Amino acid sequence: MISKIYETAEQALDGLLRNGMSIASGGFGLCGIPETLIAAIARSGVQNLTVISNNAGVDDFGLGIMVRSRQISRIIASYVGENKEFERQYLSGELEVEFNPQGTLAERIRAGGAGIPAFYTRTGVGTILAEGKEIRTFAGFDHVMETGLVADLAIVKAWRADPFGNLVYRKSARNFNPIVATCGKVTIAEVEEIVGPGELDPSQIHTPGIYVQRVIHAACNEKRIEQKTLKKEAL
Amino acid sequence: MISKIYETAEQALDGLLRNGMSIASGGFGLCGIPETLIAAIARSGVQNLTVISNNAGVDDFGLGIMVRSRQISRIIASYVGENKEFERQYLSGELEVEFNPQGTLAERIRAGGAGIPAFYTRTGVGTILAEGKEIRTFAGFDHVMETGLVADLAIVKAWRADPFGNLVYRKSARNFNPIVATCGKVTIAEVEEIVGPGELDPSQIHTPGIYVQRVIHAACNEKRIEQKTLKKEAL
Amino acid sequence: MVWTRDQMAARAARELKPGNFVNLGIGIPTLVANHVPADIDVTLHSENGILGLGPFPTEDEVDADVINAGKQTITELRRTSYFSSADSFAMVRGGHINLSILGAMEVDEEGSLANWMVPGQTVKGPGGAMDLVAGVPRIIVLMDHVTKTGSAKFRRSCSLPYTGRYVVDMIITDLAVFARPDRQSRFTLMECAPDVSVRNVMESTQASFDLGDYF
Amino acid sequence: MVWTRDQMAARAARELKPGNFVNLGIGIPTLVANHVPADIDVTLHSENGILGLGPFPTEDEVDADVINAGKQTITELRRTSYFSSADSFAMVRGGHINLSILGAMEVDEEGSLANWMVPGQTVKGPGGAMDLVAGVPRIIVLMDHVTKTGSAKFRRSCSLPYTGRYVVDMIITDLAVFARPDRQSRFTLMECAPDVSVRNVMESTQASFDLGDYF
Repeated sequence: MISKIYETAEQALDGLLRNGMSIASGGFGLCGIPETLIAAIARSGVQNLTVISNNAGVDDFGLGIMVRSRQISRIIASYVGENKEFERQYLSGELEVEFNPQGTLAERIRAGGAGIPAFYTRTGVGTILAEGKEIRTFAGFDHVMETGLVADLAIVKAWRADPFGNLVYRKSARNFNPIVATCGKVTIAEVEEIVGPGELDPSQIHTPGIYVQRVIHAACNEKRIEQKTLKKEAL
Repeated sequence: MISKIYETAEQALDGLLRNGMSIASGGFGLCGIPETLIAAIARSGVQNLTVISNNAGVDDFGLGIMVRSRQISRIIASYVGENKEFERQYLSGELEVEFNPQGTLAERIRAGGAGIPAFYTRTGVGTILAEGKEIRTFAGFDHVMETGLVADLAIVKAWRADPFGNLVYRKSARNFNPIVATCGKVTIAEVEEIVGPGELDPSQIHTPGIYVQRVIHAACNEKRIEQKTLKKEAL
Repeated sequence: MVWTRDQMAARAARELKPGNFVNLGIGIPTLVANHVPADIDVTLHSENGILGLGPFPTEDEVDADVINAGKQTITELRRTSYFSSADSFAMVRGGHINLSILGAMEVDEEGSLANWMVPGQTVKGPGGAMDLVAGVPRIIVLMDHVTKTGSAKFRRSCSLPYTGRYVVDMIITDLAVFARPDRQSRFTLMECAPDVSVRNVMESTQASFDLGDYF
Repeated sequence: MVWTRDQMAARAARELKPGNFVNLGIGIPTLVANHVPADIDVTLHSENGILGLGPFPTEDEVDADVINAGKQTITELRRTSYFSSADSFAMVRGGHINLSILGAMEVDEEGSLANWMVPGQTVKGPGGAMDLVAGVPRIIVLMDHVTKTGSAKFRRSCSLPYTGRYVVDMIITDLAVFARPDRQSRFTLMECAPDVSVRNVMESTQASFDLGDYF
């Protein structure tokens, strides 16, 4: 049996980083982001990255760290609020942003992983996000053609992994992670818990190990909350 | 709380069957097929059906029952061996068959459920199954355009359901069931076990209840095995 | 007397039908959850991958892995299921969510809406709004009738970049309710807030609309 | 002396690399599983939605819900995962399965193959074969060198309807092994069975091929 477990983020990233590469990251807002791997990639100093991620983190956390260190030259995302330095680089033209409707972004990532180069959707038709894209009518409605996305490296956060790289996500921290795991030429998962072979129920694995080449135990597990909202009675 | 549980297959099918309709069925071979619902639809005598299913059952079991009773006029499938009456009707022109590569069929069903009218795949390019379909080049390779599939009614077999229609499948009986559940205007699930509200782990639900309108306890649960193959030592 | 935000949300809640799966946008639409009648069983969807959103948590219940699309902490219900973003938007795009209630900057008389960017201001991105308006069969907009500077938000045509074209079925503002039976029809004024006259509504509206039998 | 089916399977098993995810077709390819070297850790894929196929069960272990794509009863391993048919073929189409070993009726010198229908005979359908040959980056064909009636199966061009075009990387028959470095190249004869001469192979082959340095 070959174990996919690596000791540290640096070891798991060894040999995989190069300037100009594309990196897809799981997570929604700050929920379910691969905190440890993002921090390690930021420390590596790799430059000129194209990042595929629903969001761009906040100023001092998540992908925001790599924005601040100016390692990202282009981002394919759906929503990038909550990040002042991002905004500054975007407005000054230092950072190129390709906006996608969130569901189109999710489907593009899934398509990339599933070997589908393009598909049609009604989402975005008649908006500036469909400009320059092919429009085609199916069943009387205009649809826009969107293309699959793949990345040189995919990084995801899961709850549990076994040595085969089988992953289980926790609650709504699943979000983009399962599809991002499929779109990488190499995929690294950081997890809260590593379990032994056979400890995951085969019917309950969210990401089969075929998609995961390397696994680390998450060293950072801050799980910062963006909007802590409490029951009125509890305030 | 609205419970989606119906007492019998007949009650669950009430008002849904009409001649000429399309029905999508889950299952692979005889594994994970909705035995109870197939038998009830056969008994109903509904005619001239278009069936979407990976296979067509065997002569006396699964969809083979509806083939024998000549209720199916057209089937969209990937593999229809193991069925002599099917073969006879097919060769005599009584039964129209649209063959799909298995993965293309699976993706067409998923696409139909996911609001994607068409997608491109390399599968089938250069074969007679791509004849008459649009061919388009992406990244230097020819791809064929395939369309999404939806059905008037979808029937699936699951292991467990709760009253909200959340489903969990058992082992390789999952196969086409989760995608078939998404492609029906109405979807009925038959299950081996009905559990109470909150008894399914929210992170471990394979088909969220949004896709399932009606649920019955499976009355037939024969689970016939096509190729019982044993360890050599055990023969 | 114009409707308060809670009254607008309560009016929108009357559009919910038993068994509906509903996506609520950020802002006033979020308030709709507080006004669901006890006898109407609805399931709330959040585009980050949840069906069955529960109420906000107590301090003890807070879980960083249980958030809604507005990144707010929420709780689970007995019906809750989690799934990936691709599966979440398959539900949206595939027309499985029955109703979406969302905010807007502008809606035009053809039911096109704008709610994601103002040229010259920082663009944050569309998030899931374009997917929702394109995929959900029934779209209700909850918005103030006029902007803070007093200009009409229900307009002849949108001045801001579209989120989606010909997609709005009903508009609920602090002054009035407009609806149409299908997306080819014109909007009809259905209700006005107490002591708000048809004339008041017309003066604050740039779009043309029909008057219902009621008026 | 020609190779037996088990010897062909053993030869194919030598192509497996540690960590490979492999799909084995029905028939001779199934035998490859019996010949995987102990130090080569491979994971078998079945297109009905399984990674990590275990051996056939004992009578007590038989489970109707644990079958492979050939509808044979099998068992689970500690690494096993189950998933839907859509997810299974996402792996195939997306190029995540490293190697597929399958049978064929005919292969032509461009590496196109036919293995799903014979005109005039009953058509059972392609199953997953077209998906596998189109999606898996390395395709090995295991087949008899000639048909039961003695005609060549490795041909100038296929006479039967194609399963896929330009997709085969290696052919292992009872007489010989042919391979090519990429899908634009011609096939080269790499090995012959014991006491089978190059002339024997040429006489039983309709396709043109190169002779390796070995010959």
